[in-house]
Amino acid sequence: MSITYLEAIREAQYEALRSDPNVFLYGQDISTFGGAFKATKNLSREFPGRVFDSPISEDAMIGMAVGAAIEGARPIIEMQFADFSSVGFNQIVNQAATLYWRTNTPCPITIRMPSGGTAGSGPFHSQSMESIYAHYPGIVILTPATVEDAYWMLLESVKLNDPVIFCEHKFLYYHLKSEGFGEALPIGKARIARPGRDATVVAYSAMLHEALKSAEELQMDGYQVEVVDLRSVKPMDTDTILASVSRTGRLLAVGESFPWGGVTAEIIARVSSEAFHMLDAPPMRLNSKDTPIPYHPNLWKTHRPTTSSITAALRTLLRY
Amino acid sequence: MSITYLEAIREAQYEALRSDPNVFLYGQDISTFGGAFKATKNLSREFPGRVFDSPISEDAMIGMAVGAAIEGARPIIEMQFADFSSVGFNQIVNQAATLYWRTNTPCPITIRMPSGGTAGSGPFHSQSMESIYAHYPGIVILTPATVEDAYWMLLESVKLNDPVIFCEHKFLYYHLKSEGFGEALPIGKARIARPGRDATVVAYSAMLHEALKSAEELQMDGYQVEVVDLRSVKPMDTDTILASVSRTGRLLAVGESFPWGGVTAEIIARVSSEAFHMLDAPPMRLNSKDTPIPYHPNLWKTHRPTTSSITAALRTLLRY
Amino acid sequence: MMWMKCTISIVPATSTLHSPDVAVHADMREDFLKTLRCIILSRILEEKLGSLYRAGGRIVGGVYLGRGQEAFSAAAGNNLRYGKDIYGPLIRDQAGRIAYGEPLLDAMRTYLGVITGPMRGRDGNIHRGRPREGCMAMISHLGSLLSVVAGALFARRLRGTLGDTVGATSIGDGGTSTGAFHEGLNMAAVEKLPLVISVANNQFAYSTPTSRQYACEDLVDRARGYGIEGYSVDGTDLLACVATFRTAFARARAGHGPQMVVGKLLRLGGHGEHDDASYIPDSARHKHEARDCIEVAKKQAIDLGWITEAEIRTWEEESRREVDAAQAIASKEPTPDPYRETWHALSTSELVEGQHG
Amino acid sequence: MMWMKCTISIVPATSTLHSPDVAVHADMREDFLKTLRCIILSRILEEKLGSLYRAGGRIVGGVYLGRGQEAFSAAAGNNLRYGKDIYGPLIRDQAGRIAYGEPLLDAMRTYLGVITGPMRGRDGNIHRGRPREGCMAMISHLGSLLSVVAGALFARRLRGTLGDTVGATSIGDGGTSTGAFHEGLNMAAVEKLPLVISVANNQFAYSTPTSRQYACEDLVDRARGYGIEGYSVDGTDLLACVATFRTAFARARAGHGPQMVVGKLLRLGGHGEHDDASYIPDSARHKHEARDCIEVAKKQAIDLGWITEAEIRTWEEESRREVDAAQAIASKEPTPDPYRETWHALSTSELVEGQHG
Ligand SMILES: Cc1ncc(C[n+]2csc(CCOP(=O)(O)OP(=O)(O)O)c2C)c(N)n1
Ligand SMILES: Cc1ncc(C[n+]2csc(CCOP(=O)(O)OP(=O)(O)O)c2C)c(N)n1
Ligand SMILES: [Mg+2]
Ligand SMILES: [Mg+2]
Repeated sequence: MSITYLEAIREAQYEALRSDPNVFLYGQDISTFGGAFKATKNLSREFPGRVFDSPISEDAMIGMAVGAAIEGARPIIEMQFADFSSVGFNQIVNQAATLYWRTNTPCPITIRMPSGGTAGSGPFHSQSMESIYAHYPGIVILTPATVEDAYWMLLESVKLNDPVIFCEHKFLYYHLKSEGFGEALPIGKARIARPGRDATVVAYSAMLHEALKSAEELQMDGYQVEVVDLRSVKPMDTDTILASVSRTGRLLAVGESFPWGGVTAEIIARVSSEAFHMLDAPPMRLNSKDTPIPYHPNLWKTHRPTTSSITAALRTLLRY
Repeated sequence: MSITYLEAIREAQYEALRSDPNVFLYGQDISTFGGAFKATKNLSREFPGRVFDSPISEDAMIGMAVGAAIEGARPIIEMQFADFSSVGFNQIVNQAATLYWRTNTPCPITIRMPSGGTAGSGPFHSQSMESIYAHYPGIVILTPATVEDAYWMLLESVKLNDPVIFCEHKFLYYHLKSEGFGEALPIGKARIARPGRDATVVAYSAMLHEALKSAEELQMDGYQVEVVDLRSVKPMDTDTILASVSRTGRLLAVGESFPWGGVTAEIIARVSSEAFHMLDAPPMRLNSKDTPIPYHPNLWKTHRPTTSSITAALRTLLRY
Repeated sequence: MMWMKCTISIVPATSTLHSPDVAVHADMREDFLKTLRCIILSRILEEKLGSLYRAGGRIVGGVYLGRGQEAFSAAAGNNLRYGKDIYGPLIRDQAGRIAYGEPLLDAMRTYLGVITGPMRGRDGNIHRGRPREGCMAMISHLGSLLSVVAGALFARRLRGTLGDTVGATSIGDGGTSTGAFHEGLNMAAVEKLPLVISVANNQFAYSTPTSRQYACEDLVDRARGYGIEGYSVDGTDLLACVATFRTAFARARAGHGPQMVVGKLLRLGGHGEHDDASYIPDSARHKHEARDCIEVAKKQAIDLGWITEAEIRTWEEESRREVDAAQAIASKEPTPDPYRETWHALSTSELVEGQHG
Repeated sequence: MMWMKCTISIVPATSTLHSPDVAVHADMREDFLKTLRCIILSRILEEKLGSLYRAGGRIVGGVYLGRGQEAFSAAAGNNLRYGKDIYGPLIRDQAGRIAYGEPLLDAMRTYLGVITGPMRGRDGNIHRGRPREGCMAMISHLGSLLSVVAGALFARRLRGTLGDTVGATSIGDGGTSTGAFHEGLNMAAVEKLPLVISVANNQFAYSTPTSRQYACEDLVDRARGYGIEGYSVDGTDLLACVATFRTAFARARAGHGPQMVVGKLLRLGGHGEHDDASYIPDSARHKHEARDCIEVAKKQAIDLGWITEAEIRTWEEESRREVDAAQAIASKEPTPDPYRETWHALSTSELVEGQHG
């Protein structure tokens, strides 16, 4: 029985609702309709009175989740698209993320954000916001790249006593399949997705798969590229990255969000500062281009990093 | 006649209103009251009908500025504190910042953001948001550190046909004085605030002054620390930074915003990638701590970088 | 000359009390027929877009149609002068756009993503606009366009170019729950701007029924709380819509501040063409609001003796030819070439950064 | 037994029509006197805070007082049970906090920034709270607390722990213009939560007069648009406030959904203690709303024969002693030590990152 990334997200919510009566779901169109992507399909039927259609009020959705969490509930909030969290931004970064530090009150909320680009989705249904949220203290940012992580990390998120931004990639929803959920890996730890000795690519979410394809391509040329799946953007598992770079001496960081600042800059800053002498070549990074995300697939394919742009960057890095 | 940083901001707005009838000011309490910090003092009297008190509606304030800009006006919007721009975030990053790219329509709006920490201001009246806005395509982020830049860069912002986030530092408002406005430097270019040959500190806004004091301190120990004033966070003047690092071989990036991602990570990523072999020591960075900004001065002083923490970091860097 | 009564309940706002019924005058004939022509064209264009979507291949991204909302949308757009007034159309305003004067090619080119269209493949479908000509290009975030339209009017008043121009924008029942909508509307009211806001209450926001969206009886009950004038109209009744918007626009132009027109109707289709709307219960499909406004309007026009069935058929044929012609042109035009794209998000090209890293 | 008429206009909401006048019953005596005691204590505490601020040295950051708003605030807080009901006080709710049962020491310790206070020097002044005991700790962003209070009530209903508990929160005239307030209130209405919202219309938002904040006649006109019950009350009249909130809380507890109580009053001071409020025109200072609610309340109580001047003086002396005692305790307590601070923004300490770079 093969399970998609999207089904894993549904199953994790099923399991969270089943195992803890304090869990509830709140989001636009998630009840009988099952959500814009069907990530909550049937859950309102299976758990009557625990899955709610929300008004189009992202600010209030997050605020209400914080209030509910204070009272001991563990809400899962679905943003219809990550892009719309921009109108719930204040409640995320200033209300949810500061609650524990200010008042010693844990804030166990999970905000599911369907993230990332797909062809034809345009500037406002394609965004990757992990770099924005990770800048703020007080939030955990998860970016699962596999069916297994989608399942286990979502379940873990709900159990965590802190706000979690769960960035699930829309491009992986239907494409990515697995035979089961495997084993849970700990949150906050990166994973060597493919071992190698010539260069390290650090990637996450959909970009992991582009990086893996790239590593595969380069293997034909005799290169062994190591691919690290970050899994969690904040905290970022610096130790695993440094260990990999210490073996390969070369680093390429790949992310889908905008190029200024963000995940890839943070990776490079950490490696350069903490493992400078392990680097045999200048570290490199690849991000989307510095414009809004284009609607037309012709443009979109060039806007984000792809297997071929990763391969090209790696060739430069390996030749250095 | 000595002029403060705050007065420079008032004067620039005066001059902008005087020289272009399309300029208007919109913000909370900025009309007869002259603004929470008095940055618009008397302007409503001097320019009747062009300085407006706004409802407490940051989202609508930015939206209305975009509409006005489309019609050829050049609004200056005052956020009462940078921190409150979090509720205007969507209009900034998705409406204003995408307008030109999407529709070929310039969006000349200037958003003034009283930024940064002062003692006793707490988590929601102390934030530095330049790292957040700079992540997005389509916006210019200015961070003046001097009275001269406060004046000229604000005037330039209003003339620019793109959205500008003007991060003015509250800590500098009254403290910083100058004898005049001097000469305008071009926007997008950094400045060598103090020449040196042993290490480069890249800083901006209030942190520039901490870095300068630090350089002064270290001079007594015989070190020549070069201090670069970034001036503009986006675009970031990589050339000037690289040229400095090529002379000194050592880099410390200092910023007041939160430590994950942001300006200092971007500086280090650029230098490591583009001038790897010029570095004689691992690049370093200093930011605030990874918690909300504390209310009590005891905590606040430790939370943000200061002359003493910069000096300590520089000693490590110089000894390397 | 025939007279007909249509039911328009114009709700009293802060200061002004409107008469609750408006009679249909002969001088509505011209507006009515012009609008009818637009909604026929709109429906035919949208049917084409829907079938192109289902056929696959040419349209990229989603298709969001205004079926059932044409009368309400066009009756508003009909009061706007292209190039003079300001329009901020939303998701289901194809008919309003046509009435306003947006060229059919703009729609077709944008759906096909060709570079000749106003969005040049950078953005798509309903997000199109030509802001400098007065047609705003919505972002997806619901509610956030209102303040932009308000700002354009504000700037005109400031610069002395307002004259008798007016602005108009739309929102759905779902969009009224956004903070952006509230802030924008309140600000427009405070500034007393000449703005007409159409609230298309089509009973659903995607799949969400109004019972999960608001708790008031009628969204027009909000007008008073903003201190603006409000109208409630049967959105399936073109005559009523034309009469109501005529009043609302006249009052906006005359300086009475924002006017909120709430139209009750039903979305006659899915949220987008990917959606079969199976969640809409049969009970809703049999209510008065489920009437097809185009059929209602045709009958009204024929009953009033303003047009014949044959004339309508001629319009339909003409519309089909117009749509086919637009499609024929647009489908031959080039899609964007990423290697010719400048990738400049700033108009000040000196400030555009190169690639770093 | 004396009867007195006070003017409470209770505005009709969607479904319920309240009688426009309420008579003062003897059974109000207890609530009235309890509230009067609270507002006297609140005023004395705030005077102390103001003088500490002006003296300089001990209080860090700003001081924001509720002078003139005590009656309105306390009449709400008096209906809340500490540790049972949920309270989301705002800027000018010192009196409400006292009536609710927040210890005086919490206020004093927070203003002095000592680590024994609920905020431990991490946040200050009016931002204090003990969320797990039901007292929310506001962030500065106006309007954003409403949905948090709503969420707490929502969770209780979901978990079956709601019982007869209720929630209450406040907003100013200025705060009503925020999108957050609109979204939160609308959501609370949709969820029909037992929530009382006090709108303290004190005529100014910092320096901004209401004419630049909203265009409706009375903010209570908004209630109908949310489908909730609304009340308009003279905020300087403690009797009226006690009577109105009593009804509102009773109806909230009885399942009638959110209740909005708009109080008309004037801020009798600056926005904060740094502000001389010179922008408030003399005309405003001479209006009915400029009455000092404490003086009004004292007179009401004496006129009703519920208390004597001597008893009031005793209360004042007791209050002064309470305040001095709190100050004496708090001012000896330690301020935060940065080297003992863990700097952990997450409760899950394994996920806290070290310093990098
Ligand atoms: C702020 C925001 N949240 C969510 C969405 C996703 N979304 C797009 S359309 C829609 C439903 C809109 O309903 P309504 O306003 O009633 O308009 P209708 O589609 O019925 O015309 C939603 C939830 C959005 N566009 N913006
Ligand atoms: C979203 C937001 N914008 C701006 C501010 C700054 N601010 C703090 S208090 C205040 C005025 C509040 O006025 P009102 O709501 O009427 O309350 P009052 O002070 O009169 O009690 C402003 C503008 C804020 N706190 N939040
Ligand atoms: Mg709808
Ligand atoms: Mg006020």
